[in-house]
Amino acid sequence: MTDTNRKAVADYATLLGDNALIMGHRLSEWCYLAPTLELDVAMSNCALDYIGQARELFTYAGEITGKTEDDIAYLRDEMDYRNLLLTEMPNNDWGYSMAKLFFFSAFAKLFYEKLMQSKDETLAAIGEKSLKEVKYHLRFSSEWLIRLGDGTEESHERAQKAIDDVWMFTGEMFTLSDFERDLAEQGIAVDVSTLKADWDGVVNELLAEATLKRPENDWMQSGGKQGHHSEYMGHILSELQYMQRRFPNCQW
Amino acid sequence: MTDTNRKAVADYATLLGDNALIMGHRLSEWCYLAPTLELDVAMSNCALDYIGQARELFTYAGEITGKTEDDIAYLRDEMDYRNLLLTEMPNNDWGYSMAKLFFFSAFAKLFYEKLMQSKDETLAAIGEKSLKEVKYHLRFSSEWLIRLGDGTEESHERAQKAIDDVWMFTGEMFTLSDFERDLAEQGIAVDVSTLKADWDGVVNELLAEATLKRPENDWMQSGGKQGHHSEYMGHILSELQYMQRRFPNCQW
Amino acid sequence: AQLEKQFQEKIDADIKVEAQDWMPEAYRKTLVRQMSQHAHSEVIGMQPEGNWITRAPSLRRKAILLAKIQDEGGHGLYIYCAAETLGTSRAEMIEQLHAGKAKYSSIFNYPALTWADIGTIGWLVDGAAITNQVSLAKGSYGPYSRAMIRICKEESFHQRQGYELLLTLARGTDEQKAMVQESVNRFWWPSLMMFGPSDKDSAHSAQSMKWKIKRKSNDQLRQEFIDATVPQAEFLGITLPDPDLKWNEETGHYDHGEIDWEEFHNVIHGNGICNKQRMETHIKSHEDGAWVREAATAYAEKQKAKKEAAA
Amino acid sequence: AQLEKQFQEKIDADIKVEAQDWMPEAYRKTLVRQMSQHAHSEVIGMQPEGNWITRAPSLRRKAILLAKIQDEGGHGLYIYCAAETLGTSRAEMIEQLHAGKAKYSSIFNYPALTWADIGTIGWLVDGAAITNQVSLAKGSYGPYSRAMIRICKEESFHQRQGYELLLTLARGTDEQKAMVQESVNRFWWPSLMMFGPSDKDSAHSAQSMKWKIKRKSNDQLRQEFIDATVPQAEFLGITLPDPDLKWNEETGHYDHGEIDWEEFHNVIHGNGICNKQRMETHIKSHEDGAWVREAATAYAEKQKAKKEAAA
Repeated sequence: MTDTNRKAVADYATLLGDNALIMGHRLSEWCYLAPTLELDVAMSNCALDYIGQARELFTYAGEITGKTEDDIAYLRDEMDYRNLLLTEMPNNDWGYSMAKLFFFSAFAKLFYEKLMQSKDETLAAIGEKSLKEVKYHLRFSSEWLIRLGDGTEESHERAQKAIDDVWMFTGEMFTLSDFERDLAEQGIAVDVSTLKADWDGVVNELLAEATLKRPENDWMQSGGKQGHHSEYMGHILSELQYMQRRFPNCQW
Repeated sequence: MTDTNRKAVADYATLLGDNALIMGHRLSEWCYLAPTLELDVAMSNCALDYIGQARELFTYAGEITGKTEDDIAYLRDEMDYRNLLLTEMPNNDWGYSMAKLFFFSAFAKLFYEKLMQSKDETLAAIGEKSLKEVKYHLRFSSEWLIRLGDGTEESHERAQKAIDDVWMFTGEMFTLSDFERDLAEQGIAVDVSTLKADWDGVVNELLAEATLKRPENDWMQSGGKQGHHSEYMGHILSELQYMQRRFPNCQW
Repeated sequence: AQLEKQFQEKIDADIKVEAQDWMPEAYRKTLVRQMSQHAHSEVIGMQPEGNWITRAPSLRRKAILLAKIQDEGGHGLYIYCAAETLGTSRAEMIEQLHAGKAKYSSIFNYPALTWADIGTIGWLVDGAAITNQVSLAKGSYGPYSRAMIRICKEESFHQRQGYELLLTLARGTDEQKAMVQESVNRFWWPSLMMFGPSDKDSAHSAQSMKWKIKRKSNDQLRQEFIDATVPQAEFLGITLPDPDLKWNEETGHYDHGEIDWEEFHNVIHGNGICNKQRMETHIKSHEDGAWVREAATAYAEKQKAKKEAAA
Repeated sequence: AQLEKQFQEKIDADIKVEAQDWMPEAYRKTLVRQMSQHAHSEVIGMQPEGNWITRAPSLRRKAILLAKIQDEGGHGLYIYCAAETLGTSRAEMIEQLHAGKAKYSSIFNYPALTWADIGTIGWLVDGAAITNQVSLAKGSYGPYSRAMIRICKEESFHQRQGYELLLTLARGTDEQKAMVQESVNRFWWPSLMMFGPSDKDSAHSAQSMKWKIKRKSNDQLRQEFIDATVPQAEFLGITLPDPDLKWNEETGHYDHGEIDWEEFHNVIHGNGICNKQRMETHIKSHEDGAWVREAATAYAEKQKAKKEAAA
């Protein structure tokens, strides 16, 4: 593989790792604040899965670029993080968090199924391992959206509002940067645009079962993949990076 | 003046500046979130007063120690900040913020009246200028506590809860570190323990007018003046210091 | 019709309309819409800048930023008051904002992502606002026109401060310089959109011009802004993100590239990245403050009753 | 009286009491109090450590910390379940906690202020907890005893992780070393207080010992903890903040200084710096989650009704 290509693979692993890192960050904020103790535990579980995925992906990227997983996780500037806007949205209420997790994990399941077939063996292995995890997230969040949608009047309203509010951040999942397209053509990256139809199917089915309406506004936000984030991202990073910025070059 | 003494004066100015800095930080968080637009403006005003006081105090400390106001404000570790625990408490609701501001500014008024008489001319001048500001804060927060205490049933309850919750952080205002005592004996620092009786008078009078009860639990927290803060402090600092930690040695 | 004729004559003679004067309903309505939109913009505009108060990199800049946001709140108050002279209360205007019936300037639906954005917002966003407001200060409605005169002074001050912030960064480290360029890249086109649609697509403009509510067309104002800003950008040492931007000897103006009106309409119609965030923040703080406003009213009424009982 | 005698004989013969067995009301009450307090402690103990999740300095440490907090939640669940076998529901226990009728370990009213605290909590706080729990694992009530056996294993793992975190810091920069010492200075005495009042001031202990709910006295357990911990502190290269702490050849134990029982009682009685914060956080998240729990119940009932209708 050429050096340029290796660099592109590192960028790709970093991009995927950023999604996992920020998903994990937000999920971890629930760890003692969820509606029941069982859900505290479940949310920590999901958070741990994503943090684990981030570690593997950053480690792989670092092997190519000569960095550590923590260099990559902690020592970049906001615009160098390429996570989807969806991942950085705040937790708000349980409904919002479940909507986020559902939309993302429905995507992630389809994504990792394809990544398993990557010509890059490391990415394929990470895909295989991660698939099991996101399948659980998908089931967990699906069940919750059904409970909320088909629970009480209040929960139905909140779930619908959550779906409506999160919706505009889902389109970005199916967009490709140029370097991703190149890698996809080589069978290394996943062409995420091809996952949209299947994702729509999963979403439509779940929303129907949950007695929730698919939002009509199809205008989609983007920017995260180009490093243009929401105002939430800077606050995430000021906490995430604080120790590494204050105490550079230490062992922890 | 001896060098040791100069150093103590710098420490003293820093300690006073820390209170102003963190008061200003919390007040500034209201700047577009207050109950009316008039109050947004008023809170920014109070915040600006405290940030101004912090700047003067840090500048003075920095003249002695060879640092800039920003070195002092931004580049210390949590335990080197000596602000009162009271100042770092979150805003919670309007009642809580008014209780904080009332207790603090009732103290600050008495304090600056004495600081004006300091043998240290710079401190005396800062005291004189700041006195005008905190008198306004005292009037503003007093009027609000009266309105809330003697307003609706809900506002009365909330105001009483605020008073009760903030109360345990008020005792620390009247405690002296050893170096403060030394400076007080030289007529430089204020012996804050002598302010307690007058402060009690102001508080009792206001609470009576506001139809609020003085809390009975007289157990008081301390720690801030020794650098032992609450868990809120670290989060304040991770935002406050972020830019300076990320981009050291820059002009802004 | 007689009244309307007299009204137009007064306008034509550049005599200011005052609150107690007769005016056509459409004139009143246009003004209320415009003034409430303007007041809402000042208020919502506090949010993106407010996002940086706790992270300002120096105490001096923190104080400047906070004072600026405070001024914006003051402007909002001032314009709400002026709008109330036309018979619509602030509470009604806020209600319309929350119901999505009243607008605010779309520019505030863009996020403030870096510290340089604080400078860019001062320089470009306030700069565009001033260009507009200088023109509004010559408008026919007295209270609004007078509000604008006062506000313009403060805004010019803010704009200079924003430019000065950017200059400091531009003379700083490479990272700081890059921060400026990146920020301007994001804010340039949205700033141009602040003047509204191109004249050929602009509804209501003719009537507003006739009533001297508007004194210059959108495109005229936009051109003024561009002509004033390009040299400032050059002095900063940055590139404006428009390859078609160049001096036209013939017209004596800068030509510019085509504006992406699809983006403009999308952001106006709620599809900006921050629309929901801005509105929910405003609604939440308004709702959270309800008990405080109620307490103040209840207390004032008690005091009034006491006074009356004593009298 | 006959039943009580048989019960005591069973206890004396080291036969475990099971949920369905007869037991004296006071035994049941003591156990419910102790177990619910233990469960609450696991749950409230998630907060101080949770304060550092978003700021953990490496991904590895973040994962370890999160997994640890997750385990604590799991322990809470496990002990609530064991306590429910005695006829008190988790909802009731939580209600008592919120009403201030049930306690949790006072140690969690101390703040976690530095990253080193995460290590110290693992090493000292979990260490003290384990010393206690090893003894509780030999207790007479079967479900609690079995829960303790399982929990002890995980806690030992946490303690080792905490110690390893501190070791890493102790081998790091001067700043990191100082962080460890400062943290231990704050946590040493509160850790000793975790074993409860001195034997001479400890109410109920005699009966609990007789029932084998408690197997060792507070002072015995405290001494075990100190004896085990001092060498670990030496290995870390830190000083424990007790000038009277020294090896006593005669007794074969470490002597230690006087504990500040006034502080202990103050913190227990609500005067710790974090008491209100911890309780309000728990109450708020519980209240915020009410609609979710209601939705789950409503959905489950609907499903049940559907099934029954179909049957």
